Amino acid sequence: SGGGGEGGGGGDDDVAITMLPKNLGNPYFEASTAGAQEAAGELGVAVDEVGPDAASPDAQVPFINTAAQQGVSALVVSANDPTAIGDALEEARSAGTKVVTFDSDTEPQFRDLFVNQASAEGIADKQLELIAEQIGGAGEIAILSASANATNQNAWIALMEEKLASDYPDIELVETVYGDDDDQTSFDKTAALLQSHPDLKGIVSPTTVGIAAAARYVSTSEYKGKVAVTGLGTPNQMREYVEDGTVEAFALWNPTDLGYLATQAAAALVAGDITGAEGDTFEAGRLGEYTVGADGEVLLGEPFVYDASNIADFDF
Amino acid sequence: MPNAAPMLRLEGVAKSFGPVAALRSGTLVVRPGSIHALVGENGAGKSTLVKIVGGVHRRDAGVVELDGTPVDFGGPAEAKAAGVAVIHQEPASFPDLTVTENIYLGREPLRRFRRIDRRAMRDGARELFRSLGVDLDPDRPAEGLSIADQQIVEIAKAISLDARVLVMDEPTAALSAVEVRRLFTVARGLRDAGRAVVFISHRLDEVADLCDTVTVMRDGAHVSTDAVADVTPDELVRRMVGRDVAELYPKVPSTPGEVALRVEGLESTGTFHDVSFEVRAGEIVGLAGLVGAGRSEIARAVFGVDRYDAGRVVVGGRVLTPGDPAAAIAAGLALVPEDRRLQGLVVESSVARNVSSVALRRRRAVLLPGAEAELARDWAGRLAVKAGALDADATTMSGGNQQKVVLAKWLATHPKVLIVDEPTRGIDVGTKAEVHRLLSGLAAQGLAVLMISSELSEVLGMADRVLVVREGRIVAELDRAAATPEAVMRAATPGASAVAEGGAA
Amino acid sequence: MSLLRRREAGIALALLLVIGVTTVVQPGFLFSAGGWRDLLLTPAILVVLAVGQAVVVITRNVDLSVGSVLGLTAYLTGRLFIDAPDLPLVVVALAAVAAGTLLGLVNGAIVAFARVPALVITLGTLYVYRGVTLTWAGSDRIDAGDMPRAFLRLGTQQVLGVPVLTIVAAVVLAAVAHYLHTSRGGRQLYAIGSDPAAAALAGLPVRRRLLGAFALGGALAGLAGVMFAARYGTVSSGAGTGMELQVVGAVVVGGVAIFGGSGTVAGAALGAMLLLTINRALPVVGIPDFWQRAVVGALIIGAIALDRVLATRRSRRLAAARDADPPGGTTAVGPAAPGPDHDRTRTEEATA
Amino acid sequence: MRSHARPWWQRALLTREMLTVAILVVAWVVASATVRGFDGPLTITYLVLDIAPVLLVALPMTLIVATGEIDLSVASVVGLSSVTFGLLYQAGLGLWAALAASVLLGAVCGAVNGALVAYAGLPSLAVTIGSLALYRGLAVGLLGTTAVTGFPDSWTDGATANLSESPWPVVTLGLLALAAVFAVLLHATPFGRNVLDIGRSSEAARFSGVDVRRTLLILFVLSGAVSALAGVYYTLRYGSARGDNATGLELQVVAAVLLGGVSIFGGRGALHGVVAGVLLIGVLGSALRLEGVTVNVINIVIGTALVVSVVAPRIAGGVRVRRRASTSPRDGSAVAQRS
Ligand SMILES: Nc1ncnc2c1ncn2[C@@H]1O[C@H](COP(=O)(O)OP(=O)(O)OP(=O)(O)O)[C@@H](O)[C@H]1O
Ligand SMILES: Nc1ncnc2c1ncn2[C@@H]1O[C@H](COP(=O)(O)OP(=O)(O)OP(=O)(O)O)[C@@H](O)[C@H]1O
Ligand SMILES: [Mg+2]
Ligand SMILES: [Mg+2]
Repeated sequence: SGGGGEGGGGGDDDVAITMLPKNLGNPYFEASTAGAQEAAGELGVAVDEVGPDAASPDAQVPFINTAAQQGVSALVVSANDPTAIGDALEEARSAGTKVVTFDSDTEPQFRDLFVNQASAEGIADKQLELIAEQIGGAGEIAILSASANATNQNAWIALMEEKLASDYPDIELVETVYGDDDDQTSFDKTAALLQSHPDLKGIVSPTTVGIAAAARYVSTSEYKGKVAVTGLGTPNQMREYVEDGTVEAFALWNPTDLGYLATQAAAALVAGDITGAEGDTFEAGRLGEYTVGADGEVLLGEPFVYDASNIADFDF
Repeated sequence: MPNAAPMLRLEGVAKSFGPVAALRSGTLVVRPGSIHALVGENGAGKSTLVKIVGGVHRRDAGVVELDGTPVDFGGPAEAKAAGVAVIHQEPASFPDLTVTENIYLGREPLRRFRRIDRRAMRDGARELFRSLGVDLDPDRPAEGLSIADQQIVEIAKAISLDARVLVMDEPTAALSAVEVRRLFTVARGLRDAGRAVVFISHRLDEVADLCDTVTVMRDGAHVSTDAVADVTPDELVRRMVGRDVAELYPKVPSTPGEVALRVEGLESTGTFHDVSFEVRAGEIVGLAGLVGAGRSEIARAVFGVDRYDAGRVVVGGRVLTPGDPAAAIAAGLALVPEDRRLQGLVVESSVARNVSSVALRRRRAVLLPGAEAELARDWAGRLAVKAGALDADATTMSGGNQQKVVLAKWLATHPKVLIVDEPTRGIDVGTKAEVHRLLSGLAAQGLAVLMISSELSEVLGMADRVLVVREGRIVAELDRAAATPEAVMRAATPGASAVAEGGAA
Repeated sequence: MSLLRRREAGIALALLLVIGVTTVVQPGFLFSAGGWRDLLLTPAILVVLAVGQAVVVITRNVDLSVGSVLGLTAYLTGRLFIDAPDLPLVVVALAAVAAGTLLGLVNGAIVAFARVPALVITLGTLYVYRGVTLTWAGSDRIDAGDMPRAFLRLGTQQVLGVPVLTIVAAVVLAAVAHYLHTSRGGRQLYAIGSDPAAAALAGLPVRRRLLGAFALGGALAGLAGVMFAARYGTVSSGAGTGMELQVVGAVVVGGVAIFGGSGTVAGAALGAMLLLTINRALPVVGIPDFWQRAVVGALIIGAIALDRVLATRRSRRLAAARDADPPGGTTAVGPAAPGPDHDRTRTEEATA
Repeated sequence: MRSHARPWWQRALLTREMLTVAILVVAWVVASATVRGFDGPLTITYLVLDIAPVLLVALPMTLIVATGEIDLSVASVVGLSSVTFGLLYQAGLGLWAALAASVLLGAVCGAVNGALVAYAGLPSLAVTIGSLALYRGLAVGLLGTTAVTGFPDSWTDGATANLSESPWPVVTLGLLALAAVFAVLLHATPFGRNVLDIGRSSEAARFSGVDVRRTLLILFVLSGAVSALAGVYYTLRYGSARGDNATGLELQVVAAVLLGGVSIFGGRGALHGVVAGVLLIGVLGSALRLEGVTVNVINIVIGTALVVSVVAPRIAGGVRVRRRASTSPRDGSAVAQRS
């Protein structure tokens, strides 16, 4: 696609936005990019998706550099590392590019705006609620996360650990393992978890790849129905397991909306409607008006719970 | 029989490798029931001709006929299928396979469902070895076979093909006398069965002994073909070399100086024991013995490429650190090893780099362009090395020239002591004489030379003193006068019967 | 041979040891339906890959593109289920295997005909095949829902307590092992790996054999792709990334000489099982997640070192044998040796 | 006797290395002409910053491959040194102290590989696949989920700042210097000659008094040390020390080295070719990204380039192929040994 080239052509008259997810081949980001395209259509701006095949910061940097070279109007990025891509982002900004992070943030000074899918607390609480009710409020649980350095996952896990200590005395978090957002690794880690903790009651996986792999393993093992699996997942990936009863319920915001909102925000920045300062407000198409919160955060909303009753209504 | 229709006929066959014209016009007519000798200097093109017959190379021009029908083999397999068996100059066995598998590879006897019939295969191998009169374990891997044994396996393989035409490229180079005789018996058997046999060797005595017809090649072209009875060996040599060979052993008597190399009680379990000797400046000391006696191992240990368990080596008063060739070289020691293609040269490197590889690299911290060529031109000149250019790969040279490059490489280091192991193995008479003249010349200039050779006549012809090695021990020291063939062989061979048999031979 | 067998016995022993120790720590590792199943099931895919890789390595080559081939064929499998829902499972599987064979043939053809090192070529095709998958799949991925239940069930189904995939792997192993040991072609693969130049000189159909080896490797990678889809139920464009090193590691641990000519597919299979079983055992015995790779690495090195020790012993034994009762070459030398020397002297005097 | 079979210009230009150089030049020209934004100053800056680690590691790798060996553990050493550097910084060490310590550790990692390959005589491909896992395991083990960040700008500037107003990053100087050192080492010193000889016939080298084992050990130590240096650069450039830094770099490096015309069998190779190979990969990547081409196509292009760069000369010099093939079996095998 020569889209980038066109973008490079005139960052001034027609607005070009580059969408840079953690990595390609991830349905979650496929959905968010779809949202971005939707917004782009409405706003009449060009959106290009680029990205590495592996979710590592050093692989992300060249794409940021390229965006800077092309002088695109805005860069919408989900950070693989809070600091590692910082310099690259700063350079892009000094070249006049607006930077919006979504889904996974960098340190605030590196971007203009962070479009947050849901407050970290909200996400942590929701997942604990789900697992608690699924295992009857007591027993051993484990966490299957993404990569060991994933900013948002680590933030949520930290919060969950606090909450567990304070509000769920009977639930014990026995281990946290990392599936690197890779199907196979996550799958094998799940097997290992169940192997090494025979009394495990539930698995929380705050990442769409992880929860699907965990559900897949449990659904085909004798743990099905005995070990609860929940966390953050996309309906299409989880439908199978919700229908066969492996998974009772899981949470997620709508990634399409997230991409949509991020793009709207980026456009607003480019248009100069907002600067990213606290209190700025902007009109985000079908999602209505949003207000920029403390250190440049825009909050999409609370996570949404999917279960057998409603999963049929979604397709992403 | 000699006037029967030819079984194998080559006419004006040519083959070039890039710039090198290996074979200009090879002509060879071999009749059934005949053993046909093919002789020529190193680089005359013998092996190339053989490789064309064997389907290894494709000819550029000329005709090859088998039983009167023209053939053009696309590969060794086709040649085999057509009934041509070739024993190549370099034995090529598969170290990881057993001796038996090596012999029958690709032609294994099969049972039902095309499964290999291992028993039949093993029995076949046993039978072959019996006919060759050697006892090799058919089930042992080829790994670690001595050169001689590898050659035996090659021969067994060729015979098992039961081919109409059998070509042997210097099969006897590494064989012991007994094996040579058994091989000859087999060859005669094939001849009497009406097969055609081609035999390549630098040993004219063997040619006289075995063959009925002899073809001489020079510079890639056919020179002459006669009945062996009709030509004298020296006539053959004259045709091979194209000129009269100077005195083969131009030994200039020299007056030994002080001790240059002293070896004291060298010991290496399983290979050699309590080896002690001296070599003085200006003298040539011969190390005689049967193949496999351990002479090369002694040489390698002295030079430091092999470690030894006890004893010490002293060069020019300096005791050498064991297993450290660099130290040996620094002390003024040089070794021209047994296998020039594998040990003597980096054949993929240019003549210039090979010649300068030791001398220059020890002296310079930085190598400026041209420095190597300079040194190489000097020495290549002195030794009359024939090569296209100084930056030509050593691969493209014939055996003799490669050996000269090895010598140049070591002489360039101005050694005090020079050890040469089989300096003329597989080298033609002409080059041989040059090498000998060179060695005695160097000795006359005060170089201490230790010469290992399996050619008794060479040792006797060149050495001031002869040390005889038997089963890894020095069993005799004979000065030039006392060193008669009988005396040396008596010392070299276990069992007194040796001499009697030897005389009979 | 006997020594090679001992080599495999060594790995098998190590495997049993690992299982034993882990089971003591955590009985469920072996004595639970799931434990038993995973013990057999987890290595199945890597075993199939290792068998294919072993055949290639035995010919003194290597195929680094297997991970990418697996990814491509796994995705193809899923795609077929989506785009041609009424194709029978067998056809889909065969299609994937065929695709794998084709990709293997491409490697083989370049290596055999252009006479270029396999390491370079397959490193190149590693990138190319992966790129093709990424282009084709984009962000799209195959979810469990997209594949027929019957197919997914194969991923975990058991017959008499043995998982289907394990049976598949076992059959593959047996077939290839039998071919290598008892057929002419099989022995020629060893010969080619043992000394390629000599193989050419001996007139072996080197090119055909190499093509065959790479094709087989590709076919098995394709089969592994199908197994991958069935087992993991989700296929993204990144499936099988980085697997090549794991496979080569398994083969090496299994005692297949990286320089070709020796080793058995059984060894390679055992190597694969050992690696993955250790992987699963480490967390059970309480090695924290992060340190596990380090242990695996140390294990690989250890295995190679062991190989070396055994190999050295072997050649020492052979050398000893040669000296003890020197065979053909060196035996009968004694009595008659003077013969030719006399003759030779005569000739050369004549020449003078 | 003539010292050369061909005139100097043929020897200089008709080489495998020059093929890569030529492709690089063409790629650069075409890109500048057709790709929007490629001729901008940023291109150079980013190009240098991106290829720096690959180039660094490629330098010693060239010599190792030239001996017929290979070191696949380099990327893991980069990761491990990045982690060590980070931890030492946390521990309060100064820049140079931390750097020295990391490089030293890298040298030790290399020494372990070297000892196993040279003195235990194990195949380097297998050994370094093992140590690849081992060193990476240590790296992630040491840091776990955390990443060390917040290095002072005075440190990071060294890795990212430009030379005054020029588009050239400071590191360019270091890269040039190091490249020059390795070029001299390989092409103009006895050590370099010995390295090539070992690649062609280590047996013959040994008989010429070359200490093959020591040479190999030195090379692996160099490889480890330079990889560690790359690790430090990596850490400072991204301002973040992580266990998974530079994962997969080893294949990029090997690809670049082979693209640069070094024979995987050993015995042949030149540094200018390798530098060109590294640059070529960098230029292709940056040009294609500017064109909005996604990573998958970039992979395809680089992979194809690698294959073609090896196959093309073979087909061109078919004569040479046949000649090499027909040299004596013993040598043939000696060469093929290292395939
Ligand atoms: N593969 C090759 N490439 C280039 N030149 C070659 C090749 N093989 C042989 N030659 C050259 O062809 C000529 C003939 O070589 P050939 O081996 O046939 O000689 P020969 O008669 O067998 O010598 P020798 O008695 O030493 O075996 C030599 O000059 C050699 O350098
Ligand atoms: N190819 C080989 N590989 C390993 N060992 C060998 C080989 N050939 C011979 N040997 C062993 O090495 C010892 C000495 O053999 P070698 O041939 O070096 O003796 P030699 O006196 O040098 O004979 P020559 O120099 O005439 O070949 C013997 O024990 C022999 O069995
Ligand atoms: Mg010859
Ligand atoms: Mg010898």
